[in-house]
Amino acid sequence: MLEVSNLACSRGDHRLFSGLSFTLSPGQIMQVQGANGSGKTSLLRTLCGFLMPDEGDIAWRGENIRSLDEDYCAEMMYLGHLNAIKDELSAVENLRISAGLSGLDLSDREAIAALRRMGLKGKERLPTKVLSQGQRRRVALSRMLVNDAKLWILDEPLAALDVVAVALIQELIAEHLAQQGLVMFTTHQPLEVAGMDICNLTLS
Amino acid sequence: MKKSSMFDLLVLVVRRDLILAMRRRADVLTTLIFFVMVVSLFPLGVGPEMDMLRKMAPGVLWVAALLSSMLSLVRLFSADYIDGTLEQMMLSPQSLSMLVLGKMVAHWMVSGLPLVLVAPVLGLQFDMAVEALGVLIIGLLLGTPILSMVGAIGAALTLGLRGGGVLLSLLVLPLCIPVLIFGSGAVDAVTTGLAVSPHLSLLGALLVLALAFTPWVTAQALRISME
Amino acid sequence: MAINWFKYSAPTTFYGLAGKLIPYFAVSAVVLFVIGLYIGFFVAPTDYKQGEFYRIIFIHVAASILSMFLYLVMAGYAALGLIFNTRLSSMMATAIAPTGALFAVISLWTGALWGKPMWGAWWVWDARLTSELILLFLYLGFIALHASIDDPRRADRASALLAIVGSVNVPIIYFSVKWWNTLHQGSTIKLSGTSMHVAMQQAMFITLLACWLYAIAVVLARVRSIILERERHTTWINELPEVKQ
Amino acid sequence: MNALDIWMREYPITYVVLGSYAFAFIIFAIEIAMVRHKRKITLAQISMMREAEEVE
Repeated sequence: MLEVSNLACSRGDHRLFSGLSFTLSPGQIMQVQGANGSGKTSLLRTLCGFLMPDEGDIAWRGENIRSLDEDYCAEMMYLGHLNAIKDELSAVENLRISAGLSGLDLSDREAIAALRRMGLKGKERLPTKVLSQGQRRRVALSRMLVNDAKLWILDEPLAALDVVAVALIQELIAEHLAQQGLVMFTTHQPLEVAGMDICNLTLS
Repeated sequence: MKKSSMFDLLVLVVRRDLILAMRRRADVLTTLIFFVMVVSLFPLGVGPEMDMLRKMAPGVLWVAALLSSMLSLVRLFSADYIDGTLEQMMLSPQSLSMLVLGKMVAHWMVSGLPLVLVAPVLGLQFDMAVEALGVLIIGLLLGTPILSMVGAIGAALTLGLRGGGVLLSLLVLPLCIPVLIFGSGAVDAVTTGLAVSPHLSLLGALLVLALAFTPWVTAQALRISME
Repeated sequence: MAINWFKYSAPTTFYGLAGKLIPYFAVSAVVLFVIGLYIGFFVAPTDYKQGEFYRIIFIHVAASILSMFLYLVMAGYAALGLIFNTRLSSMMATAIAPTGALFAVISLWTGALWGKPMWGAWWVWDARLTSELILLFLYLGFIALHASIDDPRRADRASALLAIVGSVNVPIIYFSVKWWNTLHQGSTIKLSGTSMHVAMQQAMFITLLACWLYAIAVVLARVRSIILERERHTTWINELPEVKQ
Repeated sequence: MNALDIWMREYPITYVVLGSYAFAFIIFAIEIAMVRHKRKITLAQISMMREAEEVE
């Protein structure tokens, strides 16, 4: 479904990787590994279409993502290092807006339900600036509950999360895979999905 | 959950930016205070002769509006850029131009519209005639959205650069000169008894042009800056 | 490495070609300047209205025309670079900008010097002078934007977009300034009468040509440095005689 | 009429040549010097880089 062939990327003068090819099919999960500065985030950002690859081709359902553009965006969810939440807004408002940006009209009730499942019960209406780092990350990650994207691209989803939240994220990823979803992620913490083999892609 | 249309998205972005502006009222007020202050400084600089002030008023008000809108433009995309919201906006399945248009509209409502509302009061400081004030308001209503839209291109191009604010003004101010000329020209015309409509219709034409092209150009600029 | 070679071939060949062409352009620019100024100062007669002062126009008109054309050429190259992702065009756009800005400066300075004896003021808010000033601002904006972005690719693309927006705006600005000018009954620089002496026309044309050749020579020399800078990691640079020594 | 005006009208050719043409050619000279300097710096940088690579 997601086919990457002969991909090469560079940052300034520095070539991060070249000749990278892989395929990801429905129900598969892939972890991108590599040392700091090996281009993990750049690879994920290239897959999102932010960065233009120097060479190579990224195809989704057999078509280049550049030509698909908005159709590809509709089927993809990206969670980056940055939480993309506003300090001044409450958790509910943040979630409803980010769902709105990805083209979904979310009701208050649905948003609250998602936030409760993420363990933010009682904090739904607080401005996010009073929440802790881990709680904000949970607000950002609750987007995983309220989207219908096929491909999830997760950059360090487990950063700043406690054990309970990590278990929940693993559960969510397993659910997504069971529904024939695709996941690409990077992590520095161990992430296990019950009953699934994780493909590894190592950048050097 | 239901799918939302392009127009819903526009409304969403405008509403979001307005809510954010309401919760950060200080930012909005500083721009407005800057505008009032710059305008009030001119009589102190050139002397209190009413004849001269009346003649200068449209130009002073327009230049001050130009400068204060530059001031607020720096923040147009930078907050969203820093916290990652801009990334999510670019991944929106709707067209980025529409989102950008939403941000432009919100920016105008937050920083352009207050200027338009305060301008007549400041005009009184300069002893402007009533009909001149009317034309000034219409001109500002037509012109300040253009400033927001053209400025957005500059804001997108200078995203995340050091010295972004000064650079932004350097890029955008020359492009805004026609707006300044037609806007203050309209007020001059009414005070000297000439026809106002050519100035205003030219401003309107510029507004239509800006509406048609700047959202798309700004979207391209954002794509370039996000790489 | 076949693909790489193809990709780098344009700057490679261009680098050598430019190096060969520069002396020709430079020498012919000098020769034409000498001829043009000789005709301008010794053959062309004194103007009956403006006296000797009109002789400023030979350089003034040439500099004004060049500053405007160079902006268009720069925007054109920038657009090519943006649309087709050709690196050489972006480099050309970057190389043209300083030359264009300097011609705008010359045009403004000589315009002021002409204005003083004609109107008794160094600066008149004449439509053309004002537009020239704004054009200088546009050049400075382009240069400043390019200089403040570290990543060369983003710098090229961002300043290209700015140049295109600027070139769309130039006619609007020119029209609005002209409109503003006629409204305020300003004075406009005009040559005395429509019938310029043949020698004057010749002098003007030859200096214009000389300025063009000078501009091409300088831009080519600058683009060579830019190519060296940008391609310093490639192998062909390391094989150049000036690098090897 | 100040001194400059009087001088200007007395020696118009000098005014034209010194004021415009000398200025223009000085600008040209500065630009040529800038371009040459840039080339020198660029070549120096490249040779520095080569040396650094050779040391490695």
